[in-house]
Amino acid sequence: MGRLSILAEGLASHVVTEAYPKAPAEVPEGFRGRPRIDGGRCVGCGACANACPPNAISVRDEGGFRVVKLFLGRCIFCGRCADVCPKEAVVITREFELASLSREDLSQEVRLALARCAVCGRPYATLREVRDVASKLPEGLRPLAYLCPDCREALAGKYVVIGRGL
Amino acid sequence: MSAYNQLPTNVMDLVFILPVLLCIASAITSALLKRGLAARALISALTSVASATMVGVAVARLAFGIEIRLSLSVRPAYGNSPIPWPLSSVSFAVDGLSAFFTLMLGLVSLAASIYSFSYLEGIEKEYGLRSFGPNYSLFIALMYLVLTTQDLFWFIVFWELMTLASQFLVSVEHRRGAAVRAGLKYFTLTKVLAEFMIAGGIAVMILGLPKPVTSFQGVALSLHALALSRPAVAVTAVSLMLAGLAVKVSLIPLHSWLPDAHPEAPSNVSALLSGVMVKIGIYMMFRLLLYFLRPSLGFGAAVACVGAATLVYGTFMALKQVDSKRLLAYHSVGQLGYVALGLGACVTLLSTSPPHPVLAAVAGFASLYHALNHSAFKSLLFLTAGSVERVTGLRNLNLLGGLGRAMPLTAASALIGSLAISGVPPLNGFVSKWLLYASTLTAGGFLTACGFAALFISAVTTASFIKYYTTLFGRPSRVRLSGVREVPAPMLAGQAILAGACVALGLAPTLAWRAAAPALTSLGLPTSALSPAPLLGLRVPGVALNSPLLIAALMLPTAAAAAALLKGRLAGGVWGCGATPPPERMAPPASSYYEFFEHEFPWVYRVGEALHHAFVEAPSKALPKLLKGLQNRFETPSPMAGALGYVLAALALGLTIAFAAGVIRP
Amino acid sequence: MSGSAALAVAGAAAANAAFALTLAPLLDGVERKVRARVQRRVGPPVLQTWYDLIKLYRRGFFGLRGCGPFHRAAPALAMGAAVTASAILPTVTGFGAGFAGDLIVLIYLMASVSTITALGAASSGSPYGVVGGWREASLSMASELALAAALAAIACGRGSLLLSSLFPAVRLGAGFRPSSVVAVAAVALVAYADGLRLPFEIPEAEEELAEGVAVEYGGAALALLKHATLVRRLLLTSLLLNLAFPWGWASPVVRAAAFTASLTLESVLCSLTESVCGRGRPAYVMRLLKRVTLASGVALIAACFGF
Amino acid sequence: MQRASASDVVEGVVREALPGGRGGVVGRPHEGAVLVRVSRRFLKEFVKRLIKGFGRRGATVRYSTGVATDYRPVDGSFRMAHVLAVDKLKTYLIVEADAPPPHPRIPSITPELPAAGWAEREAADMVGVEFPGHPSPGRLVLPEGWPEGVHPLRKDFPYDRKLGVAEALEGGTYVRGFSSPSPHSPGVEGRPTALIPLGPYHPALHEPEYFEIFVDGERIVGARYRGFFVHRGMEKLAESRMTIDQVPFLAERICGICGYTHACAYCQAVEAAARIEVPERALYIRSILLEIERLHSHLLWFGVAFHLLGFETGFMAMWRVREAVMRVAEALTGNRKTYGMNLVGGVRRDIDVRRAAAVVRMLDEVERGFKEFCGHALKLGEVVERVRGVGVLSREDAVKLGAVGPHARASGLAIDVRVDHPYAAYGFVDVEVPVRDEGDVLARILVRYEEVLESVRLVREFLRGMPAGGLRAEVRDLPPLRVGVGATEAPRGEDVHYVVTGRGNTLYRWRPRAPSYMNIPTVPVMLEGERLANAPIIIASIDPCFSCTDHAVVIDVRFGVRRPLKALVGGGGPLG
Repeated sequence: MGRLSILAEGLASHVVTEAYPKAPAEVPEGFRGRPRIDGGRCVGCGACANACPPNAISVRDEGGFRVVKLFLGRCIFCGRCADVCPKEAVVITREFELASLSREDLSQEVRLALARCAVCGRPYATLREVRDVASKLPEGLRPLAYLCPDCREALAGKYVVIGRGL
Repeated sequence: MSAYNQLPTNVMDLVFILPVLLCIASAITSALLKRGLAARALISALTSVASATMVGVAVARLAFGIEIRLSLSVRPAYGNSPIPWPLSSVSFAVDGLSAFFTLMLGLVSLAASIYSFSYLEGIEKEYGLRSFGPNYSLFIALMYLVLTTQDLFWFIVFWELMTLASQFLVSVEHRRGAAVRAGLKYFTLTKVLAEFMIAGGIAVMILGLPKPVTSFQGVALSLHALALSRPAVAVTAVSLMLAGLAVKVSLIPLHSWLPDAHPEAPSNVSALLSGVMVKIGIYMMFRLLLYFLRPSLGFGAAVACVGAATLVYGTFMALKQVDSKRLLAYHSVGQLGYVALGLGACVTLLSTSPPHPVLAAVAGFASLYHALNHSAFKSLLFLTAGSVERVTGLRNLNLLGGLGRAMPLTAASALIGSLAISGVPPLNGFVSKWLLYASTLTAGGFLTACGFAALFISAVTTASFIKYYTTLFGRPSRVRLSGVREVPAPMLAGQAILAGACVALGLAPTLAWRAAAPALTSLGLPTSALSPAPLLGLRVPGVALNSPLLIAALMLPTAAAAAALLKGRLAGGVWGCGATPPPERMAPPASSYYEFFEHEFPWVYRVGEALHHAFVEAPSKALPKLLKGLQNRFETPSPMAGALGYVLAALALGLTIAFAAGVIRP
Repeated sequence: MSGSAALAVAGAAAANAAFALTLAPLLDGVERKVRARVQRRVGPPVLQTWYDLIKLYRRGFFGLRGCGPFHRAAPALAMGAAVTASAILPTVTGFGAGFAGDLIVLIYLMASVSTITALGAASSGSPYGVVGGWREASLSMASELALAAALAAIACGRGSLLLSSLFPAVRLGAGFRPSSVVAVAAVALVAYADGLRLPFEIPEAEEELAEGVAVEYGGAALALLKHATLVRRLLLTSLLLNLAFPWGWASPVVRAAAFTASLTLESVLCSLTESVCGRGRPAYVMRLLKRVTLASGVALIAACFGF
Repeated sequence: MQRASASDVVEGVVREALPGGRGGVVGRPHEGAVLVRVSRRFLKEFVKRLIKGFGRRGATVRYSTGVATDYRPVDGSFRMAHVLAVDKLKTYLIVEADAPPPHPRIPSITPELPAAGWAEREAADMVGVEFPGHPSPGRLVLPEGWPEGVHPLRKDFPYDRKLGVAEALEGGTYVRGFSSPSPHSPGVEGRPTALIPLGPYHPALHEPEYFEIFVDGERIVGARYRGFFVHRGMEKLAESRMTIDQVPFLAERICGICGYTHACAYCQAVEAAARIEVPERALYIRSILLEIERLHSHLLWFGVAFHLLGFETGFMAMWRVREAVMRVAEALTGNRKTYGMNLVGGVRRDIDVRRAAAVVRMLDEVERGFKEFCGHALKLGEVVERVRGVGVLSREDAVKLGAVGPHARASGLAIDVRVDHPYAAYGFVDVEVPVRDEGDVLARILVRYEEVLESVRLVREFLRGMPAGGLRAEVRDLPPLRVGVGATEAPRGEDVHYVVTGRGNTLYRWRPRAPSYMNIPTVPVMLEGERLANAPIIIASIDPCFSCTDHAVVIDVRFGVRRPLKALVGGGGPLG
């Protein structure tokens, strides 16, 4: 008889209700929770902003600074930002209890000083990114890194002899 | 009038005559005035006073034991009387039974007459009061006479005249084919079957004793003698009379006229028809089965079973109706089933061996009490239905609705009526049903089965009136109704009287008991059957107990206390699931209501349909074949119509009386 | 009767009413716990139903504008009827206001709870309310059929309708009638069905009719309806207990305890049954009721012939 | 290569169906698809001949989806693409017809293929192509009161344009329901009907949908459906400001339950359009996740079904079993729903040995729990009673209305994308497709019952057969204006995504068509003549996914698309 066995099984087996929120809830490793930007590693390249499907990450320059802003209100926790970040500055944590009364708690900002062009003095990229690029360039070409793209082109057009340096 | 007449001597006799005189006055004046406010006022006033007087007469008997006897006869000093006996003398007496039914009549006709004042406007405008006024007044007067005469012959005469008057009242709106057809059907059916009663009556009057007798006492003796000498004849005669009465009481299978006639009549008339006239049959059945005849198991069982069958059938048919007055009419059939069941049970319980006089008395009282209650709440319901029709011009419950706000007082009285007929304690319908159960359920045998049927059917009644009330006054109407407002004061007054009666009879059953006790004693039933319980309650010693007032005392304060919690705001309109369909489309039509139950219990209705076809459809189909030409005449709106009706009826009636008078020779 | 006696009885009646009013929601809480356990959940606290009711009672009236005054009054009237019935029927104390009425009165009072509810619901123009209303009425018609037969059988056997002489209906020894056993069994089933338990819970079918009869009620009105329904359910059970077993054997205290215990036990059993039932399709429900009616009908016939 | 030859047959039929062998261009956009462009004058005739032609070869033509596209910026015309599925020949046949502005008119093919009704009405709403000869024209998607002549999916309609309520209401009043009068009159004489609104907000519907039910008592004499209340404007969004690698995350949010299948269908469409070869391991992983999704979706549905039957214990039991699936999904994808796994060209995460083991454990648990409980539950009198012979959909109606998925299979239609148009790794295994002929709710329950067990088996098989290899193919710039059709067998049936690639790895046109889009039109047919009490379970029996169906709807009249966020959150409730 179906009913009796349902009854019996129900009463025989243990209760499955969880204690959460009284007790913390388990999430597996690899769980995609709140993304955090490591201000120490971020170079403000904006790759994450480009990849972010819901435009949760925005990048804008203001007053000599580049501001990378992550707003969790829009975040869909897909983790694309972490995928595309060249510096592994974005980490996907396992936090999921994000409910909050203040909007501020839902956003993170990273401010990075901008480098100014050695020639025209225009801010064109973050200092950290410039240094990073410079460190990768061969000795001879390094100064180029400190120029804004336009000046670089102009200069390059005049002087650069490939492989020789200035 | 000849000088030899023995004139009424004391004042009570005058009081007794007064209603008749008033009614005649109203008849004449209305016939003369034809139309106009004065005419209406006169009819209403005179009939009201007449009714009030009837109540007085009844109360005088029931409360103070003043029994009016009055006999008029033409007795010349020398030679033969110009008028042959039995036409030459008539005697009246208000004994217990008569008084009880007279009370009923007075109550209802009082309400109906007051109600008429405003209600008649419509009829007056369209048809004038020439036909309505006289018939209405005489109808009341004749019912009064039928109830109070102590002479079977005259009973028959008045009975026939009453039928005649009522028939014209049914088809008073002679421009409506339905009304005329209904009246015609009613007249033919009752007339044809009345002949049975007359035949039976005559047999009883002439065959029992060497000399024919017409007075009730004489008839009792004669019938007794007949039962001893020629039992077969006696049984046949009584059966014939029962059949003739059953058609008025509209017990199945003889009910087919009622669901047509009552809706078509003007509502104040419907109230009288349903409230009083049908019960006059019950009155005569009481006399016949308990007074003329020694209680016999056969007749008792027959009446009880027919009653049970009637209440089941009538109520189930009512459950399906979508015409407000037709629904009420079918409920009249059902409720009269209750009354008949009570009577039958009473007779049965007296004739079993050993007899149970106590239970019998309870059953008899239940029957009388329910008859009284029914005339209160059913007349009330008919009046409210009339008010609705008056305001909206509609009787179709599929379309009507939402009148609760515009007509709060009518709604309230309709609610009281509905709850009363559904037997919701502590209203009157409940108490009489309770008595019926008390006497039947505990009796054993087939009576218990009948009682079970009654108990079940009262749930069906409730369902039916949930539909009736909510479709009229609850859910929004399905058509646009314009100019809906509360009806004028006289109509409200009429309704209020009956609503008050419903409450009073419910809360104080001892009143009803007082009223019915003389009737029961006059029928030789023990009044020790019931003893008063605390607070006007009733107790059947060792069997049942009920004190409505106490229940009310428990119920209403609690409800009031609970209602105190219900202070607060009203949300908007009906929740349309977030969509916004028009409310009148969302309101379910009456036809939808018990489609569910119908779908689950189809057999109930298949049986019902079969019965309905056999006893309602078939006759009303056969009828036109019988009276084709006549009917065409009737349906053509012409002054001829009325006249023809009168001629026909007078003819039939004259024949009857002549025949009767001819047969009954000294 | 003398004043003191009257006072005593009045006290008893009051006690019974209070008992029914307080215990009914508690029992519902217990049932929710039981069902939750069968579903392997913790479930709400036992007092949850009471918490809900109190919250709602505080809210005052939420209801429709413009569908007659009766719609608004109905919950209160229903509650009135329920309380009155609970005063008449002996529950926690042996004697209720039995002097106010007999079995028929009791049945009618209980029936009028659902009648009034249906009237009020159908007065609101809400299609769900009306459908719920006519389902309520149809269901009570169907169960009335069974109940009427069973009670008729019992009453016929006892030759009385007085609670005092009907309780208990089943008497061993001389007064024993087999029909009464069947009848009481039928009453048990009707009590289950008329208590609107699954699979019979069709008037308020939440997933179909959005609470049906209660759809247009909110706040205190809703609370009153729910509370009255719970009281009615408790009364049906108590009626069954009174019919089935003798209770006069013990001291008032023991009796009260025993009665409460068996009420609780009964509702635990009911909720266990409910927890493994779905809501029947109306046809199915009606068929079950027809079977019950058949049983009680047999009992009735037997009783008519004196068995 | 059996598949290629099948498409050859299709091409053959198409060529001989072309009027006078001319008037059309035939091509192969990608494997398993044939494209033909005919002049709109010939369209009706052509479709007629197609049906005949395939009929001669014993194949039926099933209308899959219809896409109207505003090609004015490209070649100055509008284009309607009817995607017909020839399941027997494992091919999608895309029939295109052009219509010039300013008043694009294309003859309706609904008389030939009734299932095309909604697609054409939607095209009329969103792109403004008219379909003369449509039997039941009228708004499908846009709300009543939306101004005439404003067609949101036209390229000249900016995606972030806010259409204020005031402006929207110019065209009339905004009613949540029908503006047209109801077909069933109040019925003064005879047996009149009452209107019972089921939805938009009803406990039985866990999403805003509106069924107008006309009852006589409790007998349903007729029903009407009005949906598309869940306005999210996804197509516009994707075509306007997203790249192909972002869209999967939008696509999977079309539905809160079967999101992953949408992501897959989308990726398949793009991969097909761009001829991207996806590594085999990725295909296996996709298949595994698809089946896991089917598991949790069906279990959820069983729960809901029991809930609607008033059988709460069953509801709880099913969802308890489902919980195990959700846990595994979380372990596999990092998210309780199977979200965030797909990119064009492959998948983002591997299923390593440990996770595989977890999956196997889950499978055992689910199989046992599910079998055991349903074994008992489907014995319960009142439960079975309520679904047997209820809400019958005849095979004919199923074909006519183009029903798909378990719904169709319960009416005797043996169609299943996994078999008819193999995708992901389904080509490498053989799939058992349960079919029943009763066509009632019980049949739908039993079909899904079988499918749950089949999914368990399939996942086991995939785990066994999963080859080593890469997870994602390299994706370079896609060629523009390539057409691709991607289809998956979602838990509710065929899910079709139609894609036209744009410049710079964007989309020129993207139209997802959820399975419920084809199944919902069958509901009114099933409701007619039923008892009111059965309405909820009948509606639920197709497992309707309303948010899937409505996803495409344009800017919400009530709110307007203020935040892209609005477009991304949301998704299905328990019923979808």
